[in-house]
Amino acid sequence: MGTTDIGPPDYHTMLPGVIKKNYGKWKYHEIIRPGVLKHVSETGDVVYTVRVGSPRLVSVDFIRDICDVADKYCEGHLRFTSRYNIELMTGDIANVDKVIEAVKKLGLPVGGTGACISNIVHTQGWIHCHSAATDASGLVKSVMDELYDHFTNMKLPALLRISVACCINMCGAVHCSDLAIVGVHTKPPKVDNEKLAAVCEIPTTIRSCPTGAIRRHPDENIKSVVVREDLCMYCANCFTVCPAMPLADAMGDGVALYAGGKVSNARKPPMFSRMIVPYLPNNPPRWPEVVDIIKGVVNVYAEHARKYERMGEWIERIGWETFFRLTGIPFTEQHIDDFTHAVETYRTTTQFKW
Amino acid sequence: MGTTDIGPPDYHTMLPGVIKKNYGKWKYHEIIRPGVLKHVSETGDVVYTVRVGSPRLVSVDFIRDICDVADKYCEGHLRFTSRYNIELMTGDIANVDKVIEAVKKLGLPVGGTGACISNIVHTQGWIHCHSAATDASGLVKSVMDELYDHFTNMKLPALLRISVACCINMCGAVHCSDLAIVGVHTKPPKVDNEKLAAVCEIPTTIRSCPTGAIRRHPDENIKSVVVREDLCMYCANCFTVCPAMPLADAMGDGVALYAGGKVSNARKPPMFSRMIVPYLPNNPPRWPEVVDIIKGVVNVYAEHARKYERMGEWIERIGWETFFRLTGIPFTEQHIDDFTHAVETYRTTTQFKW
Amino acid sequence: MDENTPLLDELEKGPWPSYVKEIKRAAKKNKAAKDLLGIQELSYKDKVTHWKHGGIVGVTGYGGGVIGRYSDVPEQFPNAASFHTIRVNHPGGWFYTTKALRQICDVWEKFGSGMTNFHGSTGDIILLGTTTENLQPCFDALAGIGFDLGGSGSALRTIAGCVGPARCEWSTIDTLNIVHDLTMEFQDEIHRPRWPYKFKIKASGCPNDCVAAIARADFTIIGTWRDSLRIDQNSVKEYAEKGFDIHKLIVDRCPTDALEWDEKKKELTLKPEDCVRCMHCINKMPKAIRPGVEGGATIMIGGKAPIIKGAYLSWVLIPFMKMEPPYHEMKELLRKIWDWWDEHGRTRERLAELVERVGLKRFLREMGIKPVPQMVFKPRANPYVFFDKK
Amino acid sequence: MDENTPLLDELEKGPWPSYVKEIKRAAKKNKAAKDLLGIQELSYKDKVTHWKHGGIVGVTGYGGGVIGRYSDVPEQFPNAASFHTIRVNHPGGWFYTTKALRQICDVWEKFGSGMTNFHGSTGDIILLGTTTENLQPCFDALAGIGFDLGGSGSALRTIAGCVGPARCEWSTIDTLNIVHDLTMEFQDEIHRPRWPYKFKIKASGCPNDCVAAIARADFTIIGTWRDSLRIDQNSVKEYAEKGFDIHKLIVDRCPTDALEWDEKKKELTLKPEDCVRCMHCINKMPKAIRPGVEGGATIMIGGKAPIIKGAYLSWVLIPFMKMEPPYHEMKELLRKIWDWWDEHGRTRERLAELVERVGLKRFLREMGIKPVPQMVFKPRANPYVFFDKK
Ligand code: SRM
Ligand code: SRM
Ligand code: SRM
Ligand code: SRM
Ligand code: SF4
Ligand code: SF4
Ligand code: SF4
Ligand code: SF4
Ligand code: SF4
Ligand code: SF4
Ligand code: SF4
Ligand code: SF4
Repeated sequence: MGTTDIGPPDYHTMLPGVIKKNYGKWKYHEIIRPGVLKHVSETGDVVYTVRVGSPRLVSVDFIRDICDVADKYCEGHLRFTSRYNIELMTGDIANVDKVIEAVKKLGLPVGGTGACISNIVHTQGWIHCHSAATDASGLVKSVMDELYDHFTNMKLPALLRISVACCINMCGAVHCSDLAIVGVHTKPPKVDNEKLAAVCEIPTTIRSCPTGAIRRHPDENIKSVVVREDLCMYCANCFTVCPAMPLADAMGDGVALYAGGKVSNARKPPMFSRMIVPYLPNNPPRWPEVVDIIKGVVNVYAEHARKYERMGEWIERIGWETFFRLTGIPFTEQHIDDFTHAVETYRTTTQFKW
Repeated sequence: MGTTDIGPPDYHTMLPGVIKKNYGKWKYHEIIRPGVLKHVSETGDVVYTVRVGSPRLVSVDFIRDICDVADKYCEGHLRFTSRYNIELMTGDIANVDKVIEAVKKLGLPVGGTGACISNIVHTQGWIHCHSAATDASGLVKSVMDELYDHFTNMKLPALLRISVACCINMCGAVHCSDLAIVGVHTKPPKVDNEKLAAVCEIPTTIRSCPTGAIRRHPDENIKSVVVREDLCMYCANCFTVCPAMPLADAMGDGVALYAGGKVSNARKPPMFSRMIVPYLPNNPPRWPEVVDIIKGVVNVYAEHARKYERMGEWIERIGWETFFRLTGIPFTEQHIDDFTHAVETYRTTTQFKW
Repeated sequence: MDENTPLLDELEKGPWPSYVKEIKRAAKKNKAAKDLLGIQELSYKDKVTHWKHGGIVGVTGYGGGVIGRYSDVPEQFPNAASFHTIRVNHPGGWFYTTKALRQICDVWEKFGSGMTNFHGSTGDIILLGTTTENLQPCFDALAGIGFDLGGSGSALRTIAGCVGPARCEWSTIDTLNIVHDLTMEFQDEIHRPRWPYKFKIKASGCPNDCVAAIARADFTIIGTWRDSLRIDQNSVKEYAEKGFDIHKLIVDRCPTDALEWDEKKKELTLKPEDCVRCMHCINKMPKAIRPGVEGGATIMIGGKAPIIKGAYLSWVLIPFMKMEPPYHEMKELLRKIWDWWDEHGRTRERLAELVERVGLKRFLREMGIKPVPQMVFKPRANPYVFFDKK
Repeated sequence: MDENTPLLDELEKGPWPSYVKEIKRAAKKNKAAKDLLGIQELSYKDKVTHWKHGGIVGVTGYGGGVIGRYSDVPEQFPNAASFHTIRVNHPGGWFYTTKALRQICDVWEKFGSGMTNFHGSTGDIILLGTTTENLQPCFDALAGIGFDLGGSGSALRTIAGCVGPARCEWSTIDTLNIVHDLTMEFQDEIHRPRWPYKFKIKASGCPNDCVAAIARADFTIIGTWRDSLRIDQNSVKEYAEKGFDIHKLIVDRCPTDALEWDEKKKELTLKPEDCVRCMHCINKMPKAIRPGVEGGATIMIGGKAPIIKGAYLSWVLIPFMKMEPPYHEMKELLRKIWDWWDEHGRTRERLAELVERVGLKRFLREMGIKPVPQMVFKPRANPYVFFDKK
């Protein structure tokens, strides 16, 4: 047994010189062009940051490539952002173009700043997760290919954050994103009685279901459970505690789309994303239906929102009825909440638009 | 057995001539002075309405007095408003002053229009209800005596609706009033075992409790129930279905104050009133503590709100933290919701004032 | 019997008309009223109510309309030992002839305490305090002068509406007619309780909602319009010239920025698609702005007080319904709702609570109503959808 | 084994960098990566995941940090039959030397598939895919280069914070230091799961919340200030002169009308008591407006994803807390919260769900925290109060 609990390296050892020197002394910043930030310090020092898009799911050679660039122009330092982008920093403006050239040669986009669509926060999907109802990386690639220009320029009314989660566990801040793509199951778990008897605790399994859909198997000889399908809303909580109840289904699995969430406290308080499309079937490798709707919503938003207005702020101003009208997305009974706090979403005023 | 189901008289038979003639043809109105409305018809006709305050709980002789005035100046017609005021209508401006003089002689105030405090919607109280935790009519009288001038003039930022309910059944629109006074019990029901055995159904009684506080009496020989006092929030739902469980208690009963509700859809959607004072003991005949706080809140509102801003709109704009600061009312743990949708009231943003 | 009422006497002072004076007035002629005064004084002293649960009392053929009430101090105040109230259904809009009112007064002087509420907060005339024996003769006398009982118990309650077209320029529906028509149609539902709990209907002629329907009715009818509100530019100019700050007080207060003000031309223009018909601009410039002409109602459901699951405000069910007599569509909807609620509702479960329990989606399905975004402030945030099992 | 991946090949096209290319790159050197490609292609064909629940795998002395994973097609893809991931705790702020990164790459090339996530969405370096046997040697090698595991399971998870004072002018707290200090203090809580469920801490230097802490952390630290924001009127003038519409874009967008704009003097003034520190004016005029100098943090609790009771946004617990190392007050609060949650929480019940179940009031009492109106948007509307039984 080796050393334990040493914790991560001290961040001090990782900071570039200009950052260490001006730590806590920054005065203001500018975005001098898409993907390039300039931070000016009280000391007069300046640091330029080139922000570079990454697919996140990368080989070690990818990291080495980036390290080469950083060694050449950034004194051997770099950082990653909270949305998986790579940031290459230099105190010397002359290096900025060189960095950009070098990463472009690697096939990587420069952008993700200001009123843009930055990298998509996402999750494992079919690459690694047993829970996945869709693939995350493939959706990200398909969407970003189409919205690529919005990464490299800053022409939207405000920043627009997209997230993908491959199941409703929503690893990531999907529930508060301007646009969110969420993998959903739509078939109840298929109980494997033999496996269940072997690997699951029946009381725990029964208790795991928030809607009380799971019961002991009526046949006393079968040490398993049955699911009341009409009570199941496919949350997969049972599957998490009992592997003998998989929900994955080639025909049933797909994605739902949400819109209008935000996290920042700027202007309006943080908001949850809200359902705009209850279900689209998985259509790999490029999920064209998903991509189309996302693109459509981005375009309508870009055209109608006011400057600085986030997706959710815009929708709140125009009303959801107008959102559905402008985007042409059909409103269905699935959009109407029927979970715990549903009643708080019902419109208790005569104020609405036709 | 007499005739049944004849229903109320047809309203047509009750309408004054000028109303019948201009029914549905009104064009605009003015408040020509506090308590006097002028409605102008497309036909050119005009009707003046003198609005008169009433204690609501009145003797038949009071009604006859009013009828005398109506016979003299209003062709033998009158109406009541949804807030118990009396409206005396005439097509002839010359009658307006006479009506006013006549009702003043009866000791009744003219007002209740525009940006005023109109009559208080209220309930039975100790006058007639078995549920009452306070007296409604006494509270109304005590409050209106102090706010009298706000009934007869129109100097507030907007109309201000006060309601009184003698228990949390809240007969009236108390839960959506600018200011609300609500009778509350604060002691659990006292079970009368003998009576309970005689008049109540035990299962129904147990089921009536929303918090599950009621259980079968542990002693099998006693056909009654016991209350787990820590689970009781004094809703009196049990008492409603089982008279053997009264909550009334001279020391425990009192009133709570709520603020910021509204019903109209003007500008902001309707809002619930929200707790400002969790409990004040009953102090008849004049409830000075209640009156003081109500007066204080009205004054702070009058001073700070913008023109046309209802109490709730004003509070929403300045924030509840500012409301409590300006009024000096202490904020306590009782103000924090812990009922079903409580979590929706928690502040999920860093936006607040110090 | 104690005639000394030092506590209540305090409430004869002050400028607001005194209910104590009114009881004393009735007490002069009536023993029950006199005992009421005594009981009230006792409550002021004891700080508790002296009324007990009412038993089941009423008039022949009716299941409601009377609230039974007994005092817990019958020995002390024998004349108010039983003190039931009678709920009398008011005529729509609360208009009266003095003749009708005097007749009611005469009946009540004969059969009751002489004390009344004009009105109860549901809208009935409340005749406050009589004995069990007097109930039937009182009812018969009321019928004789053309009045009938209102609702109580687990029944349809007395329906109320605002003054509407009778004396208000904004009503886009005939509230008085709606109230009267529904009241006559549903006499049986009003008089014979048979549902899980009470059910209330209220109608306001416009979104100002002067009967507080949205907060107090299981079925809420609120006038609205489908076209654009009407602006009279000449009157607008008059307001402006009189110094009324249209920009600050009207345009800036419009909840959806639907108005534009041209300070030079003194012209007010509307983007009709942005107006949510909140009434604010109309309210504050009644001579210049009026509702549109394509009138109808928004139908909402679920308003109620806090017992048991907390208070509810009504929510939008039908954004727009034409309102023409005999109101077939609305009546059918009402019957459908009642049948469904009657079948699925638990005892003491109001409509809102039932719909919340089973979900609005299911309610809409069973009513055959198409979901529209106007029903909600916003779509669901959670992913917990019950899809149809295929 | 099938090397034909027609579906995935589609994802090599298009301008956005392709993860498929990355897997192929690793696949050239590594059999496990090659089989990962095959499994992924199979999922694209079958439209279902081919991963099964992971068993309990890990490294000596630790209860977490590894996510066990097995393929359901081990015969077809034997080299990825077991394919566990290792969560490696990142250094605060996600700054690296290339040296450190290269060392990680070397370790991972030796002991794993060579595929990684930079980073996982909690903030770890995710080393994606290795065998059970390789876990311990890989961990030892990581320790050798100064790295340690992050959290998984019912433990404290890897703590993350925004870039903060390292490269942002707005941070009112030292996010990197807070993250590092807490991480070092709570190594045991991170590595040895023993709670009802996971617990997350995130720190953002200002209310822009660039790590989305408010949505994703049970314990949320957000920088704020107690004094007034700072305005440099000269810079304001410069913005105005360059044609920036301060009135429309700043003053009108302030959520509380806290700013006033004097068009003539080109002066922007603040009513400090009205500012809710939303950051908008600062964000859009970074040269002219800055946060105040009396820095500290707002402490919030309860943020989380939808499982089980729906998603929660964090809510205000302590409006203002000074943030100075060694952060005693915060650490004590954390320990108090954990003890209480550990005692009362059900399995798989996050902090927010527990507090909702028992009531915020009770939580505050048991934490000894004084209720203040900043904790709520608004007081209760319902009358259902549990008063102390006297
Ligand atoms: C680098 C990063 C922090 C980090 O530690 O990694 C960062 C850095 C900056 N953020 Fe951020 N934000 C970063 C993630 C976020 C997030 C989190 C997220 O996206 O998941 C948010 C919350 C988003 C939300 O509300 O949903 C976020 C909300 C903001 C805002 C608020 C915008 C708004 O109007 O709501 C600002 C201010 C602005 O842009 O006006 C801001 C501003 C900034 C500034 C200008 C701060 C500064 O003075 O340096 C930095 C450059 C902004 C730019 O890219 O244009 N940053 N920023 C993150 C970059 C992510 C990326 O690669 O794209
Ligand atoms: C790897 C990662 C996704 C990613 O690709 O980035 C991930 C992967 C998993 N998450 Fe997560 N979560 C990851 C960040 C998150 C986040 C984001 C965050 O931490 O900021 C969330 C939302 C925030 C939160 O915790 O609420 C998140 C909310 C969940 C949940 C729902 C928890 C809830 O209370 O709602 C589950 C379900 C569970 O715990 O059973 C879950 C469960 C899982 C499991 C362990 C699957 C399971 O049911 O056992 C996934 C393992 C996948 C795999 O095979 O590798 N994961 N998970 C993220 C961790 C990487 C890292 O350490 O850096
Ligand atoms: C007579 C009455 C209707 C009836 O059928 O009895 C009535 C009559 C009028 N109301 Fe009302 N309202 C009446 C109760 C209400 C109520 C219900 C209540 O108070 O319980 C409300 C909802 C209050 C609330 O939101 O809590 C109400 C909200 C309004 C509003 C909206 C005000 C706002 O800004 O929220 C207006 C418009 C205005 O005043 O600007 C209005 C306007 C009017 C107008 C001007 C309508 C008209 O053109 O004739 C009437 C004279 C108003 C006045 O008194 O200044 N009326 N009005 C009621 C008089 C009650 C009384 O005696 O005081
Ligand atoms: C007389 C009246 C109060 C008044 O002084 O005006 C009244 C009096 C009583 N109400 Fe009420 N309610 C009266 C209007 C209301 C209203 C207002 C309305 O109808 O617009 C409400 C709020 C709206 C609503 O229905 O939600 C109201 C909500 C309640 C409740 C709570 C119902 C709920 O679902 O939350 C109860 C409790 C119950 O039903 O057990 C209740 C129960 C009662 C009972 C029958 C007491 C009981 O528990 O059995 C009261 C009889 C008092 C008595 O001895 O005379 N009363 N009650 C009102 C009826 C007069 C009339 O017919 O015109
Ligand atoms: S979102 Fe669901 S499927 Fe995707 S990584 Fe998280 S737990 Fe797995
Ligand atoms: S998926 Fe969710 S709702 Fe369905 S049975 Fe499993 S736990 Fe219950
Ligand atoms: S509010 Fe309560 S006490 Fe008052 S009349 Fe209604 S039920 Fe009776
Ligand atoms: S008063 Fe309410 S909470 Fe208390 S025992 Fe009765 S029903 Fe239950
Ligand atoms: S609700 Fe509208 S129509 Fe009815 S009286 Fe009030 S303002 Fe007039
Ligand atoms: S009615 Fe209301 S929403 Fe419509 S224009 Fe007037 S103020 Fe605006
Ligand atoms: S949260 Fe605030 S301090 Fe941190 S990086 Fe974002 S803007 Fe800067
Ligand atoms: S920080 Fe936000 S609230 Fe404060 S003045 Fe600026 S815009 Fe207004």
